[in-house]
This record gives sequence, structure tokens and C-alpha cells, in this order.
Amino acid sequence: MGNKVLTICPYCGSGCHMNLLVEDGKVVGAEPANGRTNEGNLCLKGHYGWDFLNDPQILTSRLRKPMIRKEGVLREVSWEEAIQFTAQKLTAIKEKYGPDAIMGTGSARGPGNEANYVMQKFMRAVIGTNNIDHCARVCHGPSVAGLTYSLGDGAMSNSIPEIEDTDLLFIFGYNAAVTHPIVARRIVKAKQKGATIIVSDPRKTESARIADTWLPLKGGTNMALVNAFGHVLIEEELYDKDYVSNYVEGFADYKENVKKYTPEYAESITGVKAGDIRKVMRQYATSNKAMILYGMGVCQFAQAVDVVKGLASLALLTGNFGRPSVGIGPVRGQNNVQGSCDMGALPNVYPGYQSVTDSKIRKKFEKAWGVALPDKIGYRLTEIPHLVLKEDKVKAYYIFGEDPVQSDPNAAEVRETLEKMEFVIVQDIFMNKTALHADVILPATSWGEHEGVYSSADRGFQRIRKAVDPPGDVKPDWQIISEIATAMGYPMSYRNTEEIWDEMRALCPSFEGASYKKMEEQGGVQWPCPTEDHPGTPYLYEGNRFSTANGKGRLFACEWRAPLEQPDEEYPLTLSTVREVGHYSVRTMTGNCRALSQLSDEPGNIQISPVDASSLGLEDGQLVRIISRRGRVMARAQVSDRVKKGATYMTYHFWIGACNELTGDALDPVSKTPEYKYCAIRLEKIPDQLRAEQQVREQYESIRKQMKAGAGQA
Amino acid sequence: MNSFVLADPDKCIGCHTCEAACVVAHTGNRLFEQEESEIAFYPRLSVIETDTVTAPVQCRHCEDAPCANVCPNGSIVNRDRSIFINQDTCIGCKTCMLACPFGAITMVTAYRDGEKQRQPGLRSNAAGSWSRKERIVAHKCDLCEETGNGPECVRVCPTSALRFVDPDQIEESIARKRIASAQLLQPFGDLSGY
Amino acid sequence: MMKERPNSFVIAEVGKCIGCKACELACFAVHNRDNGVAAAAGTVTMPVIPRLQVIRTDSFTMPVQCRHCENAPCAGVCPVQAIRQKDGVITIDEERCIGCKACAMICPFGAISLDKVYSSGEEHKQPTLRERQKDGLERKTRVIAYKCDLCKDITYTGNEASGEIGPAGAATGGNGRGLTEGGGGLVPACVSVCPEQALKLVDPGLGVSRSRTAAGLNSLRSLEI
Amino acid sequence: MTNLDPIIHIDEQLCTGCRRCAAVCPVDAIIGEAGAPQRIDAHRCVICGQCVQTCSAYAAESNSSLTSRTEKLRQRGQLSSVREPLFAAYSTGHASDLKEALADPKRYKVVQCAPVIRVSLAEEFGLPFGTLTPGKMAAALRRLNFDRVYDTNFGADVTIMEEGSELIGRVLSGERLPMFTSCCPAWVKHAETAGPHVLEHLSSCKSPMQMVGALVKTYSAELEGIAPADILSVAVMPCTCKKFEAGREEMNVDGHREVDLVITTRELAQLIKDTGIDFMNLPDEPFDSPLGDYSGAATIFGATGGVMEAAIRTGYELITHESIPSLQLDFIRGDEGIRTATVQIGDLELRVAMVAGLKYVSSILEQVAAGTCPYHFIEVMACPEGCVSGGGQPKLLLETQRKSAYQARKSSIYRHDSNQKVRKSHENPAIIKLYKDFLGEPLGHVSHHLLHTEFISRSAKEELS
Repeated sequence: MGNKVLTICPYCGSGCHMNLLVEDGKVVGAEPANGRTNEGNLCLKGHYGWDFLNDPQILTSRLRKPMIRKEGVLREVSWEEAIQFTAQKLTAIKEKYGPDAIMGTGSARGPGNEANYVMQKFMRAVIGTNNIDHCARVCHGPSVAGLTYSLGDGAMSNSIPEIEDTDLLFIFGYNAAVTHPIVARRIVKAKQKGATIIVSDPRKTESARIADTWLPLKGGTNMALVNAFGHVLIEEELYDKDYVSNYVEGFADYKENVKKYTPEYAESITGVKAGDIRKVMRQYATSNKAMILYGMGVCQFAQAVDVVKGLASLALLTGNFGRPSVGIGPVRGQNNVQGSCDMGALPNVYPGYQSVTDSKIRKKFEKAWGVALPDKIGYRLTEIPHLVLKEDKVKAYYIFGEDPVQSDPNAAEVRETLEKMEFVIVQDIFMNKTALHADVILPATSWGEHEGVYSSADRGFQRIRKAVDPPGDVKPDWQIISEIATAMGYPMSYRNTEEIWDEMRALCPSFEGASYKKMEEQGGVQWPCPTEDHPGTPYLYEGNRFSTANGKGRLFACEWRAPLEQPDEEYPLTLSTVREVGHYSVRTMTGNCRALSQLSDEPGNIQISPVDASSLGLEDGQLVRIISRRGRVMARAQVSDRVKKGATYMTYHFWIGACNELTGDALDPVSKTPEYKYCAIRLEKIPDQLRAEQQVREQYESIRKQMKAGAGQA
Repeated sequence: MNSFVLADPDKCIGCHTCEAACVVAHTGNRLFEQEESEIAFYPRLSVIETDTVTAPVQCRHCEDAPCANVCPNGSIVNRDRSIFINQDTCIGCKTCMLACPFGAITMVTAYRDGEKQRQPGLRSNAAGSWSRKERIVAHKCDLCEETGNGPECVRVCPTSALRFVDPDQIEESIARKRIASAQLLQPFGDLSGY
Repeated sequence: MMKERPNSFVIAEVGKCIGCKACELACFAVHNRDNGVAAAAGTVTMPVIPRLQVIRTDSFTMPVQCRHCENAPCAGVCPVQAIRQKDGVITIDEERCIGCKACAMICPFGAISLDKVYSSGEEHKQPTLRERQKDGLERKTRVIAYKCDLCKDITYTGNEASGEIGPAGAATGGNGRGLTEGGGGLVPACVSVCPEQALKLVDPGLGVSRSRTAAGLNSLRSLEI
Repeated sequence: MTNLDPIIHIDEQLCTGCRRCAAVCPVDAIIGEAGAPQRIDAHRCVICGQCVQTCSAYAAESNSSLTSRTEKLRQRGQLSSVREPLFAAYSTGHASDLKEALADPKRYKVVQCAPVIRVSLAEEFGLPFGTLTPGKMAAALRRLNFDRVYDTNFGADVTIMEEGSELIGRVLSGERLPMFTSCCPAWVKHAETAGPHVLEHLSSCKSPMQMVGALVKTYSAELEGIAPADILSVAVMPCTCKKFEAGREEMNVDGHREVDLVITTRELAQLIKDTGIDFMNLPDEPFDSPLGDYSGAATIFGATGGVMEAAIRTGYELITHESIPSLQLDFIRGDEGIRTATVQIGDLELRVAMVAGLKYVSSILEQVAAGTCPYHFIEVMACPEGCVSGGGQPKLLLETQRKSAYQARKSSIYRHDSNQKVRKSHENPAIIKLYKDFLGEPLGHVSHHLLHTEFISRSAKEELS
């Protein structure tokens, strides 16, 4: 008979509790459980997204054996050989070029916090570099940088359940209906409970549709709008003067910087009506409880950190901190991107956001780990192509649970980078595009096959549990990394994830009280949780004490900068990359779920306005060619009333309609996050649709073959 | 009167969970055991986005069903408080699909016991060579009658945007409103002066 | 990944049809190029055999034609498998048809009719079957089932080109298609000639009655029970 | 031929009442309820035959309740060998009469063909639109037993000489301007019916067909030494109204009908088929002289603006005594309902207008009545693109091909013009000879007697009295 295993959904930062239904050692279904954030609800990914565990090989295939590239071909080897080979190669490269020639990633997805802790420890203690980063760099990197500057903590100041009880919800560049349906549920509930909803987004998202005011700004003009908001708060004296004088610093500079951004001036840049700018700020400032939620529409621009700081400034000016249902929420996209940040899979901080340049902290870690640690901030993920291709500084890449060829901008450049490297390690559960360039493939256990902890977007540590045994000859991520470390002369001998977790807790003051036991009892623990008897913290900055050095919130404004690549005659449309509700990340998981792939499959869509569609003679559902300065792909035209003329949108999950063949590599100067939300493209109508459909089928078939062969299952 | 499922566009977030749930409810766990190419994935409701509305659209089980009235061979009937398409006798003429004012009917390949049904007579060259053509039949919401659990779409919707409307509820609601309006009229008393 | 698309078909909007029979004539014209039927009526040497029939009742008039049923009953009863689905069209193979009338009887729309076969504009006689006529036994003309084929195999556009011909010149046939340019792409002749745009080619593959669905949706907002 | 027959008919058995004919009728002469059989108001009807061209209500072979096909053909004056479908709207045929007359060995049978027959006849045999077959047509007519194959084009050249001179006279004197062309009989009938006040503005010239008819029974009769009474004068026309024109009381010369029989393009094709002539494989043969010799200017009479262009080619040179700079007057060509142009001829700024389609003429009639009409010379053709689109032309099975058919016929006409050695009427040697030997000078005494006419007011009131 079957049993139920309580765990956390692996598909977004909402952190939904769910039961996996197991029969005869196989997952056969899922049902919602009563979690703090989801209250017995799941979206379609939660309901039907477990299917990949049974390896249906729809898009790609499960990795089942370690492999080493021999004479150009990946060949199955024993674990012993794979570990020894990897250790020797890394040792050799470290000796020849120095530890900074090696780059490693964390994984914001299935592995969990413990594996990320072990990974960053491996890079720092065993390799001897801070070159560890992960996909937060390409999503909420600017939030971590910006909010740490403004408030001290780079996470949601509030909690998901608080959303429904706010009086005013200000949603900026965040499409919850697609990225976090279970958060969208709270937004719908807030609306039902009478909250005012304001949405700033170039596209009419679901939130915009139900909003009281929708501000359809032009893509790439966020900073001008946010500055104008600040301008209105000050000009109309809507800001909380007492709050600002007691808890906030930098007002004089801020006032000076936003002076120029009158609503009328902002209207000329953003296209948002000056009257609306004034109206929404009056509403925002006069609401008792006002909450800001934002997403990739803020972060995936070359001017992103500035905007994050600007948004935080609005909440600071109006005193919206230190209470429930206020504050600012960067809702983290991937299920454990909060966790991999928490665990220090970042080049500048140890676990618990402790700076690598702070010698006191470094000493603590050196003592705990028994080695000297580097004091220099490591490379960021998005700098790697440049460092490899232009500066020739990085030689080896340990890619753990990521697929940069699919997920990072300018895929052609990423492929070139990987080809040039001396040694590429891919540790994953599925064969993927990046693994085609690997020298070693280390197959790992999946969500559902191992224990651990995920961090939800609102800082909630929650336990994931093993439901079934993994197929083939695979190992948990932390175990693989430990074995390589041991082989390189740094013994790691954890017996289970709880041992790792407890080692981590002891080193991180704000996580110290979040034991497995407490998670078990409470269902989860929201950090900060400094002591064993502390229940965790639903919202940050109680008493308006910020986590900055002097405890004050810091205001910030600066000049708006236009996106780097502007449309022109040759490439007249702009492209922004977005997500699709039924798919997740690079689609290795959801693309291998029968129901999800049936709902939406290759080659993916490009959303386009009816005006642009008719001027190109495109019909809804037709295949179309999309071309940028960097590449060309084919996708299906999706004509939508909700898209403005001149703008297009593609979801980044698809392998044939791979939008990152098109996107540019312009980066935010601080966070180094790429400008996914803005590049110039053109569309070409394909006259012979039947042939194009045939090409799509053939391409899909060849991807499947390639992935199957790569996974050693040809 | 017939029952039906109705969506509240103010709550719908367009997540398509109902579509997947519809298929799973009608195919059972066989869906998760099949080869991808064999899967009959035909949701009986479809999430539509317009400029102002997002909501799944499904059969309203009309009392004077236009689909049934144009069916040339009586394959659509009112049965147990719902409009039912007899897929065994449907000839696939597509007229009901055109007649439905909601766009709630689609044409899909007919399956029996997980196998595509093939026609005894009609051959088609769609697959590149002449072969027995699949049966293609009209398809729409059946209120999950066979499962006995009520509509699955209503059960899974994470924002409770879908509702199962029982005609008795409409009657009750109308009765309630009548009583309420009667009560409102009471204070007027004598209207002869107007 | 990709489902089989239902067949396209032509259907009339009853309120628009004025009963002019231009559709019947166009249908006949484009299907009988081999019988010498060119652009001018004067080139016709045979009765008009249309594949759709304009019906007139007291209250309305409209053409009736094949719906290209997915599970075509006509094909099911054909004893010689002359009715097949070819490239998304239910087609009658005129060579195979033996004129048994079963398809015409089972079609619920009355979209199939039996008529004589012509070749090069003259009645096509059977090799051996004879029938008694007033001048005695004569070879019987072939009779087969006709119905709409969505103009799929038509490859002659009629008298498009102009030019002079030599003293013993022969016609230079055009090489376009029977499907003519309509509002958005190629459509059958009946659709393109209808002066009232009463006929439509319904393509259930792309966005089935999407606008309708959307229209139905908009009424949802005001529905509160 | 008499004018008792209204020529255009609608067969009540066949008419479905779709009223597409009413939509193309330029004079609102078709009366009836939608869905019920229509009838024609013969008084208003200008016999242009556009309804015949557009009608798609055909007699279904399967309908046993109809009068038999044989009987219908007989009623319609059509040959019993005609195999094409019968439509509700039709024009009375004269092919049967002609077939009978051609068999009469005693008569001297002369035929003339309008300019556009040669660019459309081939369509009746399945050839592409606009295929040019003057040689085959002449050959076919000879095999039909005609003794002389003449050409209406010759009459067109004469018309230019007469009408051009008339125009110059009127422009110089400033009398009765604007002057309208009078070669289109449907326009003439319309003017007589709807605008008697413009009749004095019409050129007094007979149409080219009637001019050739008059010359056949006089000039040609003299040359051939045949008594006019023994001559059968036949015209092949793209036009159903020419049957009416030929039957007009005044169209006689010394008691002899100028044109005894008119058949349409379609009827000629039917006659050729009836006789078993293999049209496609006929050799090219010339027309007979002298009434078969023509200039390029004459050929373009078949397209709207053609008469104007031909008149300007000649008028320019008659007035300025200089050679016209270009023979291709593109500013005259086109297919809009009303086109206007100003032509500089020496010191004269000639303002002209071209009307294609009778429904466009009413605004001009109003201007004339108000005395505000700014033009000197106005060409009016009742049919949408001139004679190429005439009611007796090959009938198209597909409405969608109409535009390209007209276009092809027109470009074929213009091509035929540009291939002619002589492209101006006054340079046609046969014309020069005609005036030298027979007519004397344009508008002279003989011309007046043979080539000019008067018009009759047919306004409703007078009709009643």
C-alpha cells in the first residue's frame, strides 16, 4: 500500500507544503498540505510536477552513472574513477594557475541548503577561492545588493501570508500569477479584502488586470518612475517626517537627487501619466499598511540595484517597516534561491550574509574549517565569459545544478566560454545543454530522493524529505562534493544533512536557532532565529532597527540610465524574457512531466501586440523567426491584447525557442545582473508554415536523441 | 435545470491548473504511465485571456443547447442534469463546435481504454501513407460525472475562482432575492397616492 | 506535441445568402477545366454539376455542402473505399466510385449527389454496361457521387493570361490553383465568389472560435449568483 | 429587325430574386422583391446587357419543372445547338435568323465587326483573356458564307473625321458645348429618356456601326455593282443595345436598313460552333478592302477613353497642322467612372471628360442643365470599361475574374493599336480615298445625308401622350 511523504514543492519560492503519494517505491501523485504559505493549495506544478522523478524522457533523460569524456565522447565510469579524476584535474589546475582559476556554482534548485553549504565550503576551504556564485546573479542579485545597502538584509522584509492583510499593495515588475501562483492567491485575497492594488508593469499582467491603477510604463524606465515617486512624496510632503528623522539617513542627498524628477518629466520618459504618479503616491503614503512587492521587472535590467534601493527608499520615506503587512518583498523565483544566498553561495559572503572581507568573520570560519581562507571577493557568474574569453583567467568550472547555456544571456558566448575552458564539471540530475560541454558528469539525487532544507522566499527554512530511492548509481550532492574534497586531501565525512545543518547553524548567528527539530515542530522557521527558544521572525526590522551598520535605513536615488541596446530600423522591436506558469527554469524538470509538457511545449511562444502582428502579417499560433544581433530562433507567435506595440515577450524555458540565443550581455554595474528584460530584435514571417512545423519536430527529436545519448542511454 | 461550472474572472490568475486537472480527472493515473506520444491530453475547458478578462471557458450545459439542436444524428442529449455528447455515435461533423456560442466544444481524437480509436472504413493519408483514420469526436465538459467527486477543476483551483453551480442554488437565490425585495417594499405601505 | 487538426470545411451564414447561385456556378467552373470549361460561359458543353446546392425554402436560402466529417459516415459505407481523407479533405475517388448511392443515402446533410460523368465535355460511356434507350441498347453513361472537395486538387485558374496566338496555336493553360486568394489566404472558389461573403472556410485548427470564446468570457464579469 | 422586342429579358422560371442584376443596372430599370422573380422596366432600360453579364441563376438540368431547354432556346432566338447553361437574364438572339439568311444564295452578305470582338471572341473557345484573333475571325466569317468581311473600325475612322470636324466647329463657334459622343447607343437612349435637354449637345454623328452600314449600302454597293436591296448588312457587336440601334426607324438610307441584323460576340461564337468550324486551327486572313482597312485610332474605340484619344490624335493635327508629340495618351486611359483632362492643342486648352458607366453620367447631365459644365468634349460609354465590358461579350462564370478579363481585353486593344502602321484616322489611306472619291469633305452634303442623324426625346411624359 502507498504512503504519504510530507515535503516542500520544488518549483518556486512560495515554499508550498505538499504530500508525495508513494506506491511500491514510486511516486504516483501529489496532494496539497497545509503549509504556512499555501494553506492547502497548490498550483499546477505542485499538483503534476513530480512526474519527472519517473524519468519519462520527454525532453531530456535522467543521469544515472558518472561519466568522463574520453576521446571526445562521454563514457560511463565508476564513482571512484570519476571522483579521482575530478580531484586530480582540479588539483592540477589549482597548482598550475592558482585557486582563482577555478569557478564554482551553487544551486538554487533541488539540492537544498546543506549541499550549497558544502559546495561553498569546498570552494573556499578546499580550492581556496571565493569564486562561488549561482543563478541569483541572473535574478535577484540586485535585491541582495540593493536591500543590503538600504536595509541591511537582502530578503523579503515581510512574509507571504501578510500580503492579504495589507491596505495597499504596490506591485512593481512582478507577475505573481505566473511566477508564484500561490503568492498571487494572496494578492487576489488582498483585493477581495478591500486592499488598493497598484501595478507598475509594461504588460497587462493578471495583477495589472485586477489592479485599481495600472501604470503601463515603457520598458527600461524604472528608475525615472521610482525617482518621480520619491519626488511626489517629498514635494507634497507626504513622507513621514518623524520616521525619517528617527530611523532613516541620507534624506538631503535623496531630496536633491529626485528634485529633477517631476511627474511631468517622468511622464516624458516612462509614458506614465503624471496625474497617475501623483495619485498612486498619495494613496501609498496615506495607507496605514502599504506593501511593495517586486520581481524580475526590476532586477533584470542593467540599472537594477539603483531601482531596488529606490523602491526601498519609498517604504523608508513612508515608515512602512517594522510592522506586519508592510515593507518590501523581492519575491524570489527559484525554490531555493533564497537558500543558496543564505548558505553563502555568493562571492562576497559566507553563510548567513557574513562578509568575506571582514577579518573577524573570516577568522571564525578559518577556525571552524581548519584552513586559511581567501580575503578577496570572488568572481561573479556573469563575468565568467569575459574572464575566460577576453582575460583568460578562469580555467575550470564546477557547475552544480545549473544550465547556463540555457539560462544565461547570449548563449553562443556561453558555449564558446565552456569550450575554451580546460575542465568543466557538470553535477546535475538531468542531461542538459551545458552538460554537452562537460568533461565530467556527476549524477546526483533529485528532490524527492534526498533530505534537506529549502528557504522559502520569505526567509522560511522548511524541511524536504526523501520519498523514493533514486534510480541508477547516483549520490546526494553533498556527498559527491565531500568525496571530491576528501580526495583532494580535505576530509569531509558528514553522515547526514542534519550534521551539515548543525555545523552551518553554529557559524551563522541569525540562523542558529533554526534546528531540524524546530522545523519539524513548527512546519518551518523564518530567519532571523538566533536562539534555540526563538520561534523565528515573520517580518524584519522590529522597532525600526535596520540591519545596517548604524541601524538606520539608507535612502538612495540617482540618475535614470536608458537600457543599452535600443531598437532601430534593423531591429525595430524590443524583447523581454519572462516566465510561463506551467514551466520552471530551464525545463529539465517540468519539461519531463507529462501533464505540464502537454499543456505547453516546444518551441515556446513570443507574445506580440495585435498591431505588430498584423503589420507583419502574422497570425496567432504561426511559427515565426526571431533575430537579434546575437542569434536567431524560431517560436510560435502569440498575439495578445495585453502587449504594447513595439514590445515582445518570450519565456526562457524553451530549448528550440531559446530566447537567450537572442539576449544581450549588458550587466548591472553593481550586481552584474544581465539585462534580460530589454534587447532589440526583429521578426520574420515564415511563409512555409508546414515546413517550419516539420523543422520544429525534427529539432525536438534531435534534442531528445542528443540528451539521451549524453545521458548514456542511447 | 442543468448544473454547470462557472469562473470568477476577478479571482482567476490564469494558471491553467484546471486544464491539467481536467485531463488527469478523465484519464486517471494512466496519464503518468504512458509514453508521451500516446497521451490523450484534451482539457475540456480552456483558459482564455483577453484584454480585460482571464478565465477558463467551459460548457454552460445550456437548457436549449444549440449544439444539440444542430447535431445531425442526435448524438447530443440532455442526461442527468447535463448536456452529454455521445462520442460513440458522433460523426465529427463539427457543426456543434460552430454552433456553441461559448466556444466550449473542441474536436479531439477518440480513445477507448487508452487506445486511439481507428475507423473501420475511412482511410487518411495524414500520416504520410494511407492508413485507417482516427475517430475524431466533439468534446466538452461533462462535470466529471463518472468520477462521482464533482468537477475536479473546482477542487484544484488555487484561488477558488471556479464554482460548481447547482440549479437549485439559482432557484434558492432567486427566492431569497424575492423575499428581500418584498421586505424592501413593506415600508411603502399605501401606494394609491402615487 | 502536435495534435491532428480537424478538417476544414465551408459553411454558409444563412442571413447573408441571397440565393444567386454564383457559388454553384463557380464550383462547377473550377472543377471542369478538363471538360473544356474555361472562363466564358460559352465554353460549357455539359450540364452544370455543382458540388454544393443552394437550397430555397419559404424563409431562407443558403447553399448546403459537405462538412468533411471527421468520422465520415459516407466513407464508412463505401464498399470500394472510394471515399478517403486526403490531406485533410474527405474526397471521393471518382475513378473508384461505382455509383452505389450508399454514401448519398447515409450523409445526414444531403451533401452528396449522384450525376453523370463527363470527359472532355462529353458524356463518359461505360465499356460494357448497356441500357435500353429509344434507339435500342446503348452504352450507359457512368454515374458517380459528387461532393465538395474544398477545391484541393484544382490546378487551373482559367483565362488569366492574355496574349496573341499563332495561326494554329493551342491554348496556353494557366498554372495557378483553384483555390483563390480570399481575405486571408487561399479559399475554395465558392467562398471567393460569394458577392455577400456569406460563405466561410472554417479552419478549426487555428484558434477555434476564439473570438466567440472571448466574447462569451466578457459576460462572465457581470455574472453573480 | 424591329424595335417591338425589348431585347433584354428576365426568365421568371429561373430568376431567384437575388437582385445582383439590379445592383449593376445603371438606370434602376429592374423591378421586383428580393427573393421573387424580377422584371424589366423597358422604358428606362438602356439595353446595355450588364444584367445579362452578371446573372448567375442558371437553369439546373435536374429541375424537371422548367420549360424544356429546346423550347427556351427557341424563345430566346438562340441556335438549337447551344450547349452552355441558360441564365435568367438574357438578350434576344438573332443567330438563328442569321443562320437562315446566310443560307440564301441570292443575297450579297456583308459583315462588319466591332473593334473589341477580335480581343474577346477567342475566350469563347477557351483561350486566355484578351487573346487577339482578327485573322481567325475574318477567316471564320468567310467560312460562314459572308461575301464581304468589313470592319466597324473603318466606320470608327470615319466617325473621327466627322465628329472631330464637328467638335472643332463647335469649339470655335462656342455653340452647343459641351459636345457629347454619340457612338454608344445605350447612352443615346438614356439621353433621350432621362436627359432630353442634352440632346442638342450630342454629336449628330451616327455610330461607327451605322456609318459602315450606310456605306455598305451606298459606297460599297456602287463599287461592287450590287443593288442595295440585295445586300444583307450584318454587324457583330459586343453590345446588346446595338440590336436596338440597328432597329431605330431613322437608321436607313434611302429606305434600306443600314444594318439588317446584329449578333453579339457570344452569338458569333455559337454560330461558328454550330457550323462546325475549327476556330482554333483557322489560318489568319485579312479583312476585305476598302471597308476593312483601319487605323490604330479606330481599334481603341473599344475601351473607355478610346474615342477621345482617337479624336485628339486627329483633332490635334487638324487644328495645329503639326504632328502630335506622343500617340500614347496615358492621361486619357484608365477605368475610373469619370476621368477629366485638359489637352493643349495649339492655343486651345481643350477640356475633356470621359464617363465609363452610365450611372456616373447624371452629375454631368445636371451640370449641363445648370449651364455649369466646364468641358468641351465628353465621351460617354454606358458599360463599366467601355465596349470591352459590353453586354454581348463573353459571359464570365467567375465574378472574381471580371477585372482581369477587362484588363486583358483592354491591353490587347492598346497593343493592337501600337502595332498598326497607321495610327491616326485621317492618315488611313482608305479614309482619304473615301472622302476623295465619295464623301467630298467631312460634314459635307453626302456625309450629312448618310452619316448624321437626329435624336428623339423619349421622356416619360411624351411616351404617355
